[in-house]
Amino acid sequence: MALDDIYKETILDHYKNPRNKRELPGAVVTCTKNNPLCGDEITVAANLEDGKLLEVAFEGAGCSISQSSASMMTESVGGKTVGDAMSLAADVRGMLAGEVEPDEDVFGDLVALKGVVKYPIRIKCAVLAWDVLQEAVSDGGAASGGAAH
Amino acid sequence: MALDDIYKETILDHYKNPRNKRELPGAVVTCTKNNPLCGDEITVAANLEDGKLLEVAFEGAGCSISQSSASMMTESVGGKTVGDAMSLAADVRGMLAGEVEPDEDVFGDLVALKGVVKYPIRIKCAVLAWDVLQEAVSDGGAASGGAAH
Amino acid sequence: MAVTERRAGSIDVESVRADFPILGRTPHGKKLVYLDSANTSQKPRQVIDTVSEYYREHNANLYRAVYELAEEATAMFETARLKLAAFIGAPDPTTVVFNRGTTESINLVANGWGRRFLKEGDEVLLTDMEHHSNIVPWQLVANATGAVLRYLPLTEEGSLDLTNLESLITERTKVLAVTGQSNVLGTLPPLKELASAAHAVGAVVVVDGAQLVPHNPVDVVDLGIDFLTISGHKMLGPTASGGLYGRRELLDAMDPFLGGGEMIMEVFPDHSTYKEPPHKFEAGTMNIAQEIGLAAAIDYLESLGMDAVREHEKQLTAYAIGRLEDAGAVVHGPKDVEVRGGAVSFWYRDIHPHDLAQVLDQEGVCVRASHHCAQILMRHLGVPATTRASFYVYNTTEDVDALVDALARAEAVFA
Amino acid sequence: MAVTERRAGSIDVESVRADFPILGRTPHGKKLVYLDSANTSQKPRQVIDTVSEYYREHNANLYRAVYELAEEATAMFETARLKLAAFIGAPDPTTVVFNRGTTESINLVANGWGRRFLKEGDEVLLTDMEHHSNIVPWQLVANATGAVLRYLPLTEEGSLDLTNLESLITERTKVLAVTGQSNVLGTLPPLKELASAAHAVGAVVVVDGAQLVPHNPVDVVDLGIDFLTISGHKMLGPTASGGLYGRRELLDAMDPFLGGGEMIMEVFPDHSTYKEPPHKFEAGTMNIAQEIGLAAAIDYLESLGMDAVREHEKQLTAYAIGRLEDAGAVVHGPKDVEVRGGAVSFWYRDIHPHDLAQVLDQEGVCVRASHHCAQILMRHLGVPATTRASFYVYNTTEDVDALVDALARAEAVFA
Ligand SMILES: Cc1ncc(COP(=O)(O)O)c(C=O)c1O
Ligand SMILES: Cc1ncc(COP(=O)(O)O)c(C=O)c1O
Repeated sequence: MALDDIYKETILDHYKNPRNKRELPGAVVTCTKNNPLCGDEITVAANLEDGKLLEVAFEGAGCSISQSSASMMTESVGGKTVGDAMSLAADVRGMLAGEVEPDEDVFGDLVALKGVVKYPIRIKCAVLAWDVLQEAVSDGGAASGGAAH
Repeated sequence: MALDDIYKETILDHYKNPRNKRELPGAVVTCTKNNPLCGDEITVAANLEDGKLLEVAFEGAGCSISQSSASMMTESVGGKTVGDAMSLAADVRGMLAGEVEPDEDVFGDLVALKGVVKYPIRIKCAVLAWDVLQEAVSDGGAASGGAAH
Repeated sequence: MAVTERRAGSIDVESVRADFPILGRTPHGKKLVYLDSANTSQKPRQVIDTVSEYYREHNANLYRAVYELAEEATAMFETARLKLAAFIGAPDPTTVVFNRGTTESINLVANGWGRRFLKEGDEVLLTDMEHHSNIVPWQLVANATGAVLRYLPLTEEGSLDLTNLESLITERTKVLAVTGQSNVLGTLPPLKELASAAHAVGAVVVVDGAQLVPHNPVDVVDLGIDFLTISGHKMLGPTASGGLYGRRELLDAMDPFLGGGEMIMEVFPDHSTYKEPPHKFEAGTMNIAQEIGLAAAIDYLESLGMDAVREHEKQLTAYAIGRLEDAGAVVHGPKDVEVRGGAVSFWYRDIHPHDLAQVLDQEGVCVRASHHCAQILMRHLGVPATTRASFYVYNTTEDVDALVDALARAEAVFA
Repeated sequence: MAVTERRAGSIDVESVRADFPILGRTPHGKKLVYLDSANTSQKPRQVIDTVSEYYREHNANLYRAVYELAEEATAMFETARLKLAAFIGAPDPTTVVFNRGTTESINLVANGWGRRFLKEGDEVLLTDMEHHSNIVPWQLVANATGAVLRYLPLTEEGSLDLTNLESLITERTKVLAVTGQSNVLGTLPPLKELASAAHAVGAVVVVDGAQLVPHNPVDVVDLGIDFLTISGHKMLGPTASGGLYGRRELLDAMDPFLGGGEMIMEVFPDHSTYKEPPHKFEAGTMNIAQEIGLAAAIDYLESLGMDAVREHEKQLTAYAIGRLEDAGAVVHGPKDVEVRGGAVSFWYRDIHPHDLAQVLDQEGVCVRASHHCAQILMRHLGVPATTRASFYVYNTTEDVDALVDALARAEAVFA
């Protein structure tokens, strides 16, 4: 296991230069979750139109894995239908569980997270942003808190 | 440790032919105790006159150590003052704790119990009769039960 | 005995014996004849070495540390959970909670489930042959909740007397807590039948598996029980290993028992939130090396096959009952080895069990003379204690012969 | 570093290191630098071999069996109790109860003493730096009894803020439960002073000794405390070893906690009578091999001398704080090594502790990045987690140097 299994350039880039990290005032859906065991916290906000995620932004604090995963997520689901976003979320989870071999075309930067599979306790960090997104769209943004399990 | 460390002839003799094992109807003092951890049970009954133990008898059931100790006890304290009997009881305890070297003249058959010192879990069996005697005379026979600790 | 007879069941006992270093001991200059496995089993070198190797190579605390040793320790510990779950037929490993064994497990259920759900007048049904560890925790919780304990009686022979079962299992019955195999009589209660009778009135079924799990193939789903306790030290594992199986819905619904580090999600000054099972019930630093050792014990038992283990003990038990009765001993409990396991209690010619055991010890024969933590059963049997010989994978018919020879010696002393 | 500097205190660290087989591991091809002893300590071969030897030569269940193995096991177990009692200055060995460690011990006190004696409105005083194991059991018992938890605050620096002690320790205070040494900040609270303040209002003083006992000479009589918890796995002993010291009058007065075999005198269908302490609190088959292993750990520590252990850690801690601060790390907790032990938490250049620990792991450096089971303290510090290096008898200033070198590597990755 070499360090760049997990800290790939892509990840460090998203961590140091997060995309879409901003407030989204008046967003249609928004949700915050934290992982109390790690201290990671992520808020996802998005606008929805015709079942499509228009703008997707995040805020939060935490380790490079949780924050870069959030950054990559905002890029990859922006413009997708909720259905497509959810199916990508499922694939990302599958990749992190070592069960799905990522399709580079679909995953893009997200492929960089694949190395996390070797570090079981970091998987939750990588998944957090996706949990928040899922909860945000599933309840239409009503929820705005709660600890991820 | 050879078997006759503990099962000396004297002990087996008292076990097979217990002395003073009988009811003592109308006894002045009487007390029963059991050791629930072993299932040994002993009743001691005695008559007292002028501070002397006149007749001392026992009944009970249990292992050879508890029953022979009771038999030897009835022989050795019969005729003694309560004070002398209690001091002998203390010495027997001392011998069983490995702290008192028994004086053969005073101890008589009781010396045979010395080997029990090497078998820690049997010490309680050897002590039971003495506990009962002590309680019988100390409360004048009012107590008639209770588990030995 | 002839060598062929030594190879009871399909276990190659000689090669098993070679795995147990302690069998080389010679107490009082005699060959060690260890007949006290119902009390605690001996350990094969595979288990001893696994524990040592864990400390020498992998030792670290579990879960959230991000370094290699901790990842190894965590993986080994969680693999042990998978193994124990598979061993008892639990499809979901999150239904297996690790702890020190049966006593801790029953206290966990009595407190976590009992204090939460038992109310005044509710009944907990035990049996007259329970071990104190399956009585006292229920007494304590009954005391705290106002629930009442009742006891299923025994037949003359020492089986459960189910003739009046309907009058004892009623709408008031909330828990049936029963041993899977008696540690005194060997009796194997009809668990499936009992579980369905209890479920019919909505009661929860707790099985004391201290003796069941080490000696029989077990499948919690097939048995249809709700909780099963496991004592690792009785099944070739280290002391302080073991656990509790519980149906997931019940584990979810009940309260945690021990509070502390690692069982929480978030701690606030006045309250906390808890992790999901099994972690909800695993507070503080766990018995890491011990559960990893237990996994090695399970590997060992599975390499023999639990059917073969049971068969081996059946043969030994039948042989022992026969020889003991021929020698004039009165054997307690059922005689049919189809309905009993290999804990054989007996009474020999009015020699007190303590005296008997002491003489046997001089011959290298280790048996237990005691109330076996079953005073209620002793009162039923009308004895202060019994002498018990109990068997496991390393025992042979020669061991039984040594026992019977030693009995003769005892008779010579006490006759 | 020069060799002379490595021999901090009067401990011959090189010969100590030779006793710890795990130090030969080379994670990621690097020398193992184990800086997580506050989490769990490594074990010397003397302890590992004692456990193996127990299983190979003496294994048997305790107390009432009358054969030689059982007598040996019982004698070894009770000798371990004498050793642990002497190690913490307890004159009476019956005041030492064996169990799995601090978490089990605090649950024992919270349930056995707390549920018996706490009433609605009574107060349990904790501190803002307690480990979850010294919080959650009190929450559970507060919930059951109506007692209320209060918390002693901390100073900016991370010591207890005793300025308003009188307003917090009042007639309502029935328990003061405080750590002997913080596992995050290293802080050594003034236990004697706290104990006498608590005793002045009639409160019982419970000291979480998880970190105190492994790293400092301890004398319960001199400290004047009522209960002290001991985690064997943090003091070179096996996992699942440890215990609880309690003043005998309190152990006598409180309720038993776990019910089961071996803690009873007599069991009747509806109630039982209990043995005297410590057996009253030791239900079921105990952690026999583990406590015997702990005795070997105590022998090891005593051969070094606890004063020397403390001195060694003081020197390492001072060295580490200096080097970490020079490297730009912010060290939490008191800086004066006279009032703190060797758990050093720090924050390094805004690199998240998980990222930091992961990079350090690649260099063979094992630290812990976590809330350290002290979320209330994390909120006080205003951080989600800290990175913690902690020391023990086998650590050297070279280990500290390796840590600081690895920090530079992390900076290179994340800068
Ligand atoms: C201060 C403190 N208290 C309690 C505990 C819990 O101890 P254990 O895990 O041994 O039960 C720890 C160790 O994690 C600790 O450092
Ligand atoms: C039937 C039965 N139940 C419970 C126990 C207690 O198990 P443990 O001592 O492992 O907690 C035993 C063992 O002594 C037993 O035989």
